[in-house]
Amino acid sequence: MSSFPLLPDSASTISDQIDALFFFLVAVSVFFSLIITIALAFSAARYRKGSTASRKGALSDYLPLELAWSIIPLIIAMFIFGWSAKLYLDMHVAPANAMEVYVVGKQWMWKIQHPGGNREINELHVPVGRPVKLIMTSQDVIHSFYIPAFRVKQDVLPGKYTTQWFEATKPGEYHLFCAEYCGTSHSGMIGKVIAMEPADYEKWLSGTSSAGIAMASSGAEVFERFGCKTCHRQDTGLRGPALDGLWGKQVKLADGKTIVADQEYIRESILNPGAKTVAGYQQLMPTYKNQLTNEQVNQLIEYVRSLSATQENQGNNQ
Amino acid sequence: MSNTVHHSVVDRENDYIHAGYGLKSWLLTVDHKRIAILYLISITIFFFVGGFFAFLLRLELMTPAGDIVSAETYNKLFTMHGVVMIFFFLIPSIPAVLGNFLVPLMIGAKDLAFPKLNLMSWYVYNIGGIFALYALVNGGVDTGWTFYTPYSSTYSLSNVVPVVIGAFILGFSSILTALNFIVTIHKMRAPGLTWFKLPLFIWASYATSIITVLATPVIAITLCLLLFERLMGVGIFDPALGGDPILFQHLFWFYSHPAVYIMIIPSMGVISEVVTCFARKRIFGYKFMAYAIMAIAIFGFLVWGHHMFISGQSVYAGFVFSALSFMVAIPSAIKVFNWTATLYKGHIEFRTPILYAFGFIGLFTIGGLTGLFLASLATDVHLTDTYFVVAHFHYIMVGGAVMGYLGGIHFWWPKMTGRMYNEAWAKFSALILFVGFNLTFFPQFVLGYLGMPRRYYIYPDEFQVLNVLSTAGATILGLGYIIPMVYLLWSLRKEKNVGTNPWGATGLEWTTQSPPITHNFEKTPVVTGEPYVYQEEEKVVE
Amino acid sequence: MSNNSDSAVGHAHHFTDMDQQREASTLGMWTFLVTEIMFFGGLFVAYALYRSMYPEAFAEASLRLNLLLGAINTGVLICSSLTMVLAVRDAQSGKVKGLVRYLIATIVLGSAFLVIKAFEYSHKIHEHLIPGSSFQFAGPFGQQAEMFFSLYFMMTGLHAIHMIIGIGVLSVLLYQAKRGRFTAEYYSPIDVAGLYWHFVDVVWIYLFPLLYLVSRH
Amino acid sequence: MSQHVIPQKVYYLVFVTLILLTLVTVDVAFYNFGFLNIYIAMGIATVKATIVALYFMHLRYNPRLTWLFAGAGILWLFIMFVLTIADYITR
Ligand code: HEA
Ligand code: HEA
Ligand code: HEC
Ligand code: CUA
Ligand SMILES: [Cu+2]
Repeated sequence: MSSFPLLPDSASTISDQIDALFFFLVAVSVFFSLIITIALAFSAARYRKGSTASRKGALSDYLPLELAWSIIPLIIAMFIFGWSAKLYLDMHVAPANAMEVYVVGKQWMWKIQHPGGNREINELHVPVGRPVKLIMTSQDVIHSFYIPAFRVKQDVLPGKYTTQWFEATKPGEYHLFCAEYCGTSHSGMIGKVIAMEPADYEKWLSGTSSAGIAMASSGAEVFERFGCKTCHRQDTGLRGPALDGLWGKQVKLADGKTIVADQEYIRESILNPGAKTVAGYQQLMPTYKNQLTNEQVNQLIEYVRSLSATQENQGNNQ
Repeated sequence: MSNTVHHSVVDRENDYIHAGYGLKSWLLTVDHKRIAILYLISITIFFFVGGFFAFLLRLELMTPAGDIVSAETYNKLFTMHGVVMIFFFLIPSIPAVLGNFLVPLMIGAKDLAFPKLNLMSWYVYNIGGIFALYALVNGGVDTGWTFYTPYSSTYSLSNVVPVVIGAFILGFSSILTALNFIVTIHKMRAPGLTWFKLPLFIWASYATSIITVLATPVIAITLCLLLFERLMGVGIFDPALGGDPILFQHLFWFYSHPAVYIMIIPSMGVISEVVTCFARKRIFGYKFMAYAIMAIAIFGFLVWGHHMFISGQSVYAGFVFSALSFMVAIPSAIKVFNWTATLYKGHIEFRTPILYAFGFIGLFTIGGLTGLFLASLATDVHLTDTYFVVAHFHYIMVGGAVMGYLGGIHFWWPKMTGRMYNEAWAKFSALILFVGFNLTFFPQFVLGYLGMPRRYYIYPDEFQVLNVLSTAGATILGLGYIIPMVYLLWSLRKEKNVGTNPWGATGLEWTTQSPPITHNFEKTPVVTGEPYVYQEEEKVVE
Repeated sequence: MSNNSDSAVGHAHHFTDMDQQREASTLGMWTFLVTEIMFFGGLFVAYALYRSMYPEAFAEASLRLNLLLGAINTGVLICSSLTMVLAVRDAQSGKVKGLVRYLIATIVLGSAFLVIKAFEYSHKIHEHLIPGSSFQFAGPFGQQAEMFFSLYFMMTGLHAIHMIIGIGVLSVLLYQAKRGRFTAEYYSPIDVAGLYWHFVDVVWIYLFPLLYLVSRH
Repeated sequence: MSQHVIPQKVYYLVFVTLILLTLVTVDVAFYNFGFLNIYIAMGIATVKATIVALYFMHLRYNPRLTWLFAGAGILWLFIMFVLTIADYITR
């Protein structure tokens, strides 16, 4: 019972904006609650049975009044809606320069991997002043990655990626909670977010034991080990499409649709190759669903992406 | 029918309670009033079961560490608390007890359209209850009342199946009652009783029934799919098997959001009756009130996605659901303002029921306004799945719906039993409830804003002070619920001491004796006037 | 219009006359059918979603259904709807004999539907197309095809349960009809059972193309 | 409510239409109209369902209230459908 705060930390670029809306809502609520309370108290006192106050002009119907108290709240409500929708959209679209961090939730821990390869469990180190985008998936049930001080929260789903982003503004240690009920130790699925000055963050990156192998290189290893190269590399004969330059491109599918090659698509291609077939190819690729862990899939994705980073203008992939 | 006893020599009274003796005459009754009493008993039992779980929850949350129960037990406690309170208590509460008792009386009918179906619904309710209780003694269930997949379908090791079957069966009981009300209100109104002469409680019951009929089947099929997946191991909702967990959430909330209006609209009906009676004044804006009820019922179906703003639902769907959620607040606003306006320039008499009505209006307003924080997309991201949500819905469901239910029980108790309870005690307990309630749940708003997630068994130290306050409040609140049990039951020992119309209220139910005879009315009433014609001064009909 | 409230059967005590009673039961049944629409509706939503997610798999899996049997069953069901409506018609005009005959025909046709359905199910068991651990589906879409069959069994199974209930209800009515319970004044139970029966037919009218005809081209 | 006894002929006509439409829907399924396939199939099914409701279920001879109830069922199904699917296609 050391401290007794009434306001949460506010430590991200969005948190103050959310608080502004929150306090606006508090003001609206206090305003309406007070009106109602005062009106009730007034009537209760003045018009109690037997009091001599005049009841002349008591109404049981008055259209202008009805309309007034339908329309005024509606206007206020729509104003709040507009404001909150704008903020919500901002919270959804991560800036292009965001640093990406992979998160895998499982009963009952958070596994985190930075692109540089650093892994952590139940801790997330981030630099302040730089947008960070979390690319999240779950190994089992639905979890939710919640950092109250940043006012961000997003469900983490099995079989699919969800993302969220934030930019920390104040160095410090903040709570990390799992906010979606996920079983016995749901309340133990907690951790810390440590926001650091960029320099400290760099130091931390190089200082941790797990540092070293970038995700992309681990991915290359996985690519090798699971035999992906037998179909996806020039020198072994291309039974599948070449993956160089794939990242971010429009892929033409057999059913005529096109789709952008992003995390979600590549993940699906690996785990559920039957779902979408690339135009001009046979559905040959086996599923790796029960062979690869989520972390390995994430590494493969970073690897595939790295293939495009080096060969920026390799043309499109058929 | 067999109520020919009333002119026998024995000192028997001619009301529905004395229409037959012995357990069998109750268990096989098709009289809507007796079925209401049967429901009252079942529901009260479940309320105390659910309240007992709540009490244990609060006890555990007094300290940040887990000390009284284990984590598994805690999870089972809040799940069973939510399931029992929502499905077995609040949803049937007013419709099945007060609605059953009052709908035929208020419209001047002899019974509901399908009396046997009505009895059946009580049995179905209890069969559902038995499944739930079986799950309980067999070790409980730990999925949360929302049964989110894939946790409930694949991962949970607890008694999901019996509880889901119980909830499924229970759904039919709600549907049967609702169907009965709809047909009764359409087809069996007394001559002259046109739609806009109906008491607002009837409008509320009608709207509630419409929601029930349209929404409940969806939860039924959703639970079927869940069972199918869990028992057969096939993928409907589990992504590991090709399913989509968000579909479950859509189907679940398609029912469960309208269901929150199933819980609150009947209370709104009760409050409308109570407010106008004790203000001795016609309800303000009768037609607006009736339309508002229907609007809530209909638009309530369009907002379910506001429970899924962070679930991975599309941003655009979020926009639509958020905007519609704000719109559905408007008819609620109309109701709050109109009750307030009804009291203005009335002759307010401070009897017990109106104290509950005051409590309802205030607490529902706070609960509803905090609903706006959640309907607003950006703030919901922070507040969802925290204690802010817990506080929001307890304000509406306990502060609103349960207060309304208790207000209704106090209002119609003399009609149902022919006895008046001790009003000094009744007023005292209303006060206790109000104080205890706010102490329990107001701190939870702050906790939620600070970021304490719900369904947490252990929590960081800095949240303790507020949790202790909440637990203290819950103790007072629990006490506040026990007092009415005592004085209401006590009142039954007294002589019949009320006349036909102890409150001087309008409405057909107050024109027949208390307690009413089996056929409700000696002679089918004919209605000519408007509802709620309260004279300037009260006219007590004895 | 009948308003002979003292007819052989008479209206129940809480209604004012036969008309009120009949209108109440018809409205009650329609209300019930609304709940049925929403009940099956949940399944249809799931079906629509997964079909749009996995179009190829659904096309492939649908080919494993026996179109001929499905089509025959559709015909059988439509015939049973015809005999049902004729039963109601004879009830309206107080022709007890015709009523009995048509009720029997409806029950027989309904049972024929179930027998054919049972054949189809047993074929699926042989072909390991029952979802669950024994499910086998050659080809690239195993898991998604399993989804199709899950929905297939849920939808047709639920429909079959409705048929069984319907046959049960009709059998009781048949028994009562034989004992002369129904007259030109009092036949709402037949009328109402007819509504239910036709509704079950309507559900099948949608199930048939959705399940059997996904992609025959 | 009118307890109108409808001529048998009407029922037989409806029956024949239903059978014919069943044959049509099967036949049509063997041609490929691309994305229209499902709309055609559902369109025919809806025509069939409508005539069953109108004639076999006597909806045509029922009061407006019954229409309202039947309509509400379909409208609500539509709401559930559209708002749910809308989420998926706008992801
Ligand atoms: C009886 C029950 C009940 C009722 C009536 C309501 C009513 C409302 N609810 Fe609530 N709600 C629940 C029970 C209820 N709720 C439950 C149980 C949950 C949690 C479920 C779970 O996850 O376990 C929940 C969760 C919940 C959420 C999801 C939170 C989350 O999990 O992230 C949202 C989001 O929009 C919400 C919004 C609303 C709104 C806008 C109303 C509106 O109808 C309120 C309208 C009323 C008013 C607005 C007050 C009166 C108006 C005025 C005094 C005028 C001023 C008005 C304006 C300026 C507009 N509720
Ligand atoms: C109608 C609905 C309803 C009602 C009436 C209540 C009533 C109460 N609820 Fe309820 N609550 C829910 C519906 C309801 N709740 C739902 C749906 C959830 C979500 C579940 C989930 O997350 O899945 C929830 C969750 C919930 C939580 C959050 C748990 C968590 O997320 O970890 C808490 C915590 O304080 C709580 C507390 C209370 C309290 C103190 C009461 C009090 O009002 C109860 C007071 C009553 C009594 C105390 C009973 C009377 C006294 C006795 C029987 C004597 C007891 C005996 C002894 C004291 C020895 N509830
Ligand atoms: C047996 C051959 C084979 C193996 C082994 C194989 N693939 Fe493939 N892969 C294919 C074929 C063929 C396609 C194109 C058809 C399709 O989309 O399914 C493909 C498509 C892909 C695509 C989509 C490419 C695009 O252009 O859109 C990705 C990404 C991919 N594979 C990654 C992998 C990875 C990672 C592995 C190893 C873990 C792997 N593949 C192993 C044959 C193979
Ligand atoms: Cu993970 Cu809760
Ligand atoms: Cu809601």
